[in-house]
Amino acid sequence: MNNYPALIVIAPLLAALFAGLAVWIEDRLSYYIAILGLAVSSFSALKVLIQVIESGTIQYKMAGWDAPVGIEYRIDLLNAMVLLLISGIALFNLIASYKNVEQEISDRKGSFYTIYLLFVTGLLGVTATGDLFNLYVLIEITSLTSYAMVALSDKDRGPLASLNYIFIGVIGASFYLLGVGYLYMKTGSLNMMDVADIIASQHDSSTVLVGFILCMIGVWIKMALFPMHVWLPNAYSYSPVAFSRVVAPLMTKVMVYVMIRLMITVFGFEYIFNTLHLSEAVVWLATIAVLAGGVLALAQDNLKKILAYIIVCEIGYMVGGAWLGNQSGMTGAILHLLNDALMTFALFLGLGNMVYMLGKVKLNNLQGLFSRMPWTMTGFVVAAFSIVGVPPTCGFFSKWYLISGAFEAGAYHFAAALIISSLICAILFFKVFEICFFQSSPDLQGQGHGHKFQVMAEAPVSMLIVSNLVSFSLIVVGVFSGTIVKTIILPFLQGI
Amino acid sequence: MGMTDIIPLIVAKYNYWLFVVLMMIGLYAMIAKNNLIKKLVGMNIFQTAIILFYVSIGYKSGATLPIIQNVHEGHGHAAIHAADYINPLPHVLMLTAIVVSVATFGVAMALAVKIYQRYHTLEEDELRMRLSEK
Amino acid sequence: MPWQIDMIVLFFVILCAVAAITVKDLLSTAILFGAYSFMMCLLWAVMGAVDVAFTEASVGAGVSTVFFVAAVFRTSRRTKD
Amino acid sequence: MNTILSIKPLLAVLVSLLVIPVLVSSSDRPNVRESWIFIAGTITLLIVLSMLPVILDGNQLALTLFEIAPGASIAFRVDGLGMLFAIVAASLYIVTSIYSIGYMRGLKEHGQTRFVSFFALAISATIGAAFSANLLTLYMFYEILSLATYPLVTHHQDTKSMISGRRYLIFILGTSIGLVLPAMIYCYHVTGTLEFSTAGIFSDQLSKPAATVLLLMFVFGFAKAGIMPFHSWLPAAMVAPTPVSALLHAVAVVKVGVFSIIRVMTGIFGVELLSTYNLGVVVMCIASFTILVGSCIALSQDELKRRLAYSTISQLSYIIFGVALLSPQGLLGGIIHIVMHAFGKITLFFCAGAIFVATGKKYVSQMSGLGKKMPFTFTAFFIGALCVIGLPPSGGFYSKWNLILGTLEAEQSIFMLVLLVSSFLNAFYFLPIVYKGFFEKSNEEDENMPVKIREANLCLVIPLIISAIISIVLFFYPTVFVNLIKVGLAI
Amino acid sequence: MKFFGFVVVCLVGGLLLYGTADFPDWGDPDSPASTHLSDIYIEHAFEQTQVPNIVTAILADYRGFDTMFETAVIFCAGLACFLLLRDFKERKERFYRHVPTGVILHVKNSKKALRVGRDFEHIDKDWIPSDLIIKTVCRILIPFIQIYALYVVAHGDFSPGGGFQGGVIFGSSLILLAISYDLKILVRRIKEKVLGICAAAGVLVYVGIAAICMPMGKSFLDYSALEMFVFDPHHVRALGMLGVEIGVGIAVAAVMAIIYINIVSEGRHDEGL
Repeated sequence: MNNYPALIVIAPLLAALFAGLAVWIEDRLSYYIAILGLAVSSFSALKVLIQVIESGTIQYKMAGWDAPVGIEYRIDLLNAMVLLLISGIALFNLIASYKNVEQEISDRKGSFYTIYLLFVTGLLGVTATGDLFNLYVLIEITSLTSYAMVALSDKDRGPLASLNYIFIGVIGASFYLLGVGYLYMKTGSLNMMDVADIIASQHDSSTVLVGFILCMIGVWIKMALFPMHVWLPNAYSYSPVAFSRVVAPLMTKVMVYVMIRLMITVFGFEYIFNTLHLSEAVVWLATIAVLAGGVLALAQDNLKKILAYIIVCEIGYMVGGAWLGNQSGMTGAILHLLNDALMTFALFLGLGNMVYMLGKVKLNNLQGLFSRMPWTMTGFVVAAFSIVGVPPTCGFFSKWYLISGAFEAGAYHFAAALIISSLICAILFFKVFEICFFQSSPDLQGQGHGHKFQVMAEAPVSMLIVSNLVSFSLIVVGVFSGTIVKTIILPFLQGI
Repeated sequence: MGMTDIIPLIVAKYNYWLFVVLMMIGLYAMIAKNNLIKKLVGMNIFQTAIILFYVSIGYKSGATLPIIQNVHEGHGHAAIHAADYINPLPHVLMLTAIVVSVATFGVAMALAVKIYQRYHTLEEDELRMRLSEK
Repeated sequence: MPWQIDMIVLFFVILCAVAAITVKDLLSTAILFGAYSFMMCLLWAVMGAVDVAFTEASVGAGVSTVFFVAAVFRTSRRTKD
Repeated sequence: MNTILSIKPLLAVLVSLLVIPVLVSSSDRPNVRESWIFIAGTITLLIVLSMLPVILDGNQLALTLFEIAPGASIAFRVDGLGMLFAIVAASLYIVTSIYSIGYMRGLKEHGQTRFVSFFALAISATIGAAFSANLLTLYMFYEILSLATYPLVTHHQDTKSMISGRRYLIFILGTSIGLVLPAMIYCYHVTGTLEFSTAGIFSDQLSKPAATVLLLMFVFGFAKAGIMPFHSWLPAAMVAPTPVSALLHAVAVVKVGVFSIIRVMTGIFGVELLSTYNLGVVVMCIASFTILVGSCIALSQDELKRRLAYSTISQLSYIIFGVALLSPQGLLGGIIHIVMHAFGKITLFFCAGAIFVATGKKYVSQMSGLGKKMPFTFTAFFIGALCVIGLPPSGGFYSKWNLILGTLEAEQSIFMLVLLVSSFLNAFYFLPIVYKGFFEKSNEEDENMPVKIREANLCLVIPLIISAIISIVLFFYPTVFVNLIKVGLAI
Repeated sequence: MKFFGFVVVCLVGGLLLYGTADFPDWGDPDSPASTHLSDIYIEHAFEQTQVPNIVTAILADYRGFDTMFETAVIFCAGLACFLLLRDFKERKERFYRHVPTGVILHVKNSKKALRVGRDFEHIDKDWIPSDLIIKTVCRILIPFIQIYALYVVAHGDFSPGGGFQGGVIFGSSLILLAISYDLKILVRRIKEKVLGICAAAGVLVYVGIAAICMPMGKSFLDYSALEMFVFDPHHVRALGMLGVEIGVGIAVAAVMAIIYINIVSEGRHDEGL
């Protein structure tokens, strides 16, 4: 019996529980348990990905019951890739976070790791599952853990941000649940494949239509698509940095995955693009999201907030790409899901190092950063260029697919928005870089060679290694994006 | 459509309509109310409305509780007819949903207490004022 | 099942819901909220969802209300709306 | 014509890339660091030269690294044009690195390691752009070059350089992302390929208006070429240390822009398509405008480096002008002007830098009488000026001669006028400097100069002498480059 | 905001109502929801799992995977309340009552709690519970409530109820103790550590039982793998379900108490309702 699919999700869950027990013995123990759990999970995810590439979709029956009756894990190329992405990012972040956690949440480390693992479990479960309701439960796990994390920061207005996050999050999840209810009403089933089979003959039903719209709105709220984004910037910038580093790259991306999954597996292209005529409207919405995210980011003066709004902008990319209704667009959306997770992760890793050394990351705290933290900035710059879309970093290549998808679909406004947002991101990051490069901070200066120079005050090595490794991976993923498309995304899209 | 047609229509659908009404009340409270705790109440009403919806889906006229009756010790129970029992699946789902909602509610209450500790108010406009003062 | 009973209970449910969000005293809201949950639980019992009703009775009408009262105890009863 | 699989182009790109970690690690031993630069430059040049015979035989070297999408890959291909550009870049890299050692040490600049590292990165990108097999790869190196030169341009880290840097980025990144990227993706969308080929990649998918818009997007999008109105970053970028201005703004950066436009015109559109739609004239008008206006503005500049910058702007358009003639002579003249102008202009920049290091003077009006104190420098300046004006016995004459022949061949004799007028203007803004240097008396000489002015140190003088000599040699032996162009364009 | 809320609510309501147009009638026995999966469960649940309460059978077996995460959600909520509110600093302001006379002492800014002799007791600042009737009634009631909770857990297979409901009832009995006496009694009887461990351990019981099935050669949560551990292999699924229900019960009871204690004492675990 091949238990790897279950192990991907169960390992972090078990680790969370043991870590929860270990809190009462020794906080440090829970850290090692967490590392172990995520390592097992990543390993299983890798195994599963290899298996899926070699021999096709894996179905794993929970409790041994066949699909529509019981819950099944259905792992195809798309979620195998996303699973590996999630578990890998979670693992690396945990390695990099030890010091951050010591600094920020020293008195409740154990509980932090428990919550962290539960969050990752939720994300992995959302990605692996083939059951609509199971998806809801796991979304709630991720949400609940993030509510707790956002509220954790004592000094700021975290609790209020968290409570607002709860309100919006609950509305989102409830909409999704309602949508599932509407579908259940017409199908009597909750398994994605089964539902897809049944609604194939009910394309004209208004109930299915409303179910679809509700599911989409729910997912959009959860992923912070533009008009529904208000919770995200506060929520992400108030949570402890060790957590925002994992929630920012993953949470929204997993929701994008859910959207793509619903579109592809449950409703089908036929229904979405030929029966409904919503795609043009949604692409417009995405266009607005891209532009609005960028413009709002320009108005911020805190690096954390800037990055949060960039996420809002990137969400527009993926939603738009997925709704263009052609293969290039969908390829771009999926590739961008992968790339954006990595880019955002790299950016937030850099941010974490800065927070660790500087405490605050308001823009005028960043003076002289290139001399103070050259290694951190190296990683950060590469990630920023990737967001801007400079080849050969990966951000360029997904943008490539997205724009050519937009041309193919005749959605020139979307292509224009993508390009404008690239420019906005460039302005944004160079605004930051100028402060880091041209201004020198009043403290931490030394004298020598007749010039004043900044004393180097770099983050701990464990954090630097991870952040530079991830940034380097952006280039690697970038140049191999052709391979990724050829072995994972295209076979997946052709298989449906 | 005469009177005679309307009554069966109402009987057939009123439960769903009222769930919509209930949901609208909850959603309205969540968006428009000023007090955070009131918003939480709205949230709970919203969630229970959804549960009501699911339970309504599961209802089957002429059927009884989804607990198999006439179970004798040992063997030879009577054949089970699906039409005799109410659809159990939505109940299961809603048990989970209730649990989720109470969990969220607990966390939200904890947050409300924490917010009150810091700002000594739970009114949104006053909170906004406090924040802008800083 | 007689739908008339169902309808009467539903009416009370909605009444409680509206009352709970309009009353200007949070402790009253708590109690009305408990009543709402209990009515809801009745409704579900009528529809044959005994497990759900049982849970709602213990959670909604019970523990949630207690949490509510506890939170009001630690915050304030006053509300503007 | 054979295409040979070879790893050499990759190596040529990688050498100066891989030397960066070495440079960083030896940052506290300047001598070691600088010898590494020299070694890397020599190896790069040797690798480039080792490919020369094969190319001259009419073959091509190719290497595909990564396939991004069908028809779009990251790949190298060495043909005549690329070879020509790579030789210029690699040989001037060595000269400039010697020069920059002298310059940076002479002025005791800070952050020298950062400077040389990004310099190496810029060279790597330039070579990469020269060897690109398709538009995607070219675009990639173009962008890397833009970003790598930003810290060089803003090397002084003061407010002035910040503002110039901002302008530099807005123009360079703004146009490349805003114009080239969509145009490139549109090409890919229409044709499914981006490989350069002499016949062009479009068969008949493009209507004339579409082709015009697309071509203009490319011509303006590669703003490094300094076509007006996207030129103003170039004078602004003159705040950089002189070696940067010299190498980057005479050779690497601006020439990459021009080279990209040439590639697009000859490799993507193809000469045939352009002449069918008569698009050459459009580009020629734009180029002529830039030539004349650039020269006029140069006349009015007092700061030597800015005058050189505007001169560069107008000279770059010569190249584009030549290519836009679409006739064999015009192409030849235009492209070989890359070489001639590179050597001429770098000589001028070197001289400007040497004068600044030795005397601290930046303005033309201050230079009276310096020629007697710094004879080598001013002689070199004179040769460089001849080369840029296009007078014998310097390489510049060869390219201008061919350009004029090209206008006749293309039956565009009106445009010949542009060339002639511009040459006069060139002479007007360069020769007075030489005259001042040698024949005017310095008015402040006796009382205000406590330190005696003499030639700058050897590290500065030797490179400028070398480049001046090469400018003259090219007048007599342009054959290699001519052959490369003929091989590259099959004319 | 009110207007905006009204518009949004109307839009959503309209959308939902539009969707209901195509609904099958309420209670229609032939609707898809009541025929497709429902029939499979009703007809086969008992024979496959030996549990007459179909809801329990689905909850703990067919869709036991959901329930496992549901328990994790509860655990998470408990942990979240602990993380958010728990405050290890002690209150500086305290009240003591002299038992014989009823005089109340108000101590400000005390670093440590006074050592209380036989005559004094530490009382709450905001809440002074001293109603004899309530105390007595609750004292009698609480054990029965707890036994009932155990019954609900154990009888989940046959009648409405199960681990979750039983756990909530047990948790409420603890809360009742705190309300009728005072919080200090509850905190003293059941230590925070015990509650914390119970919450994690309860979920762990569930996940553990489920996970053991994997090395036994079946898939996750497949109780039939546990045959060798139970006396009655015929009822192995029912017993497995009982096991996980017990786990759920423990976790839920502990979490309810944790949430209550933390909210009511603002995380200080000393005084409260």
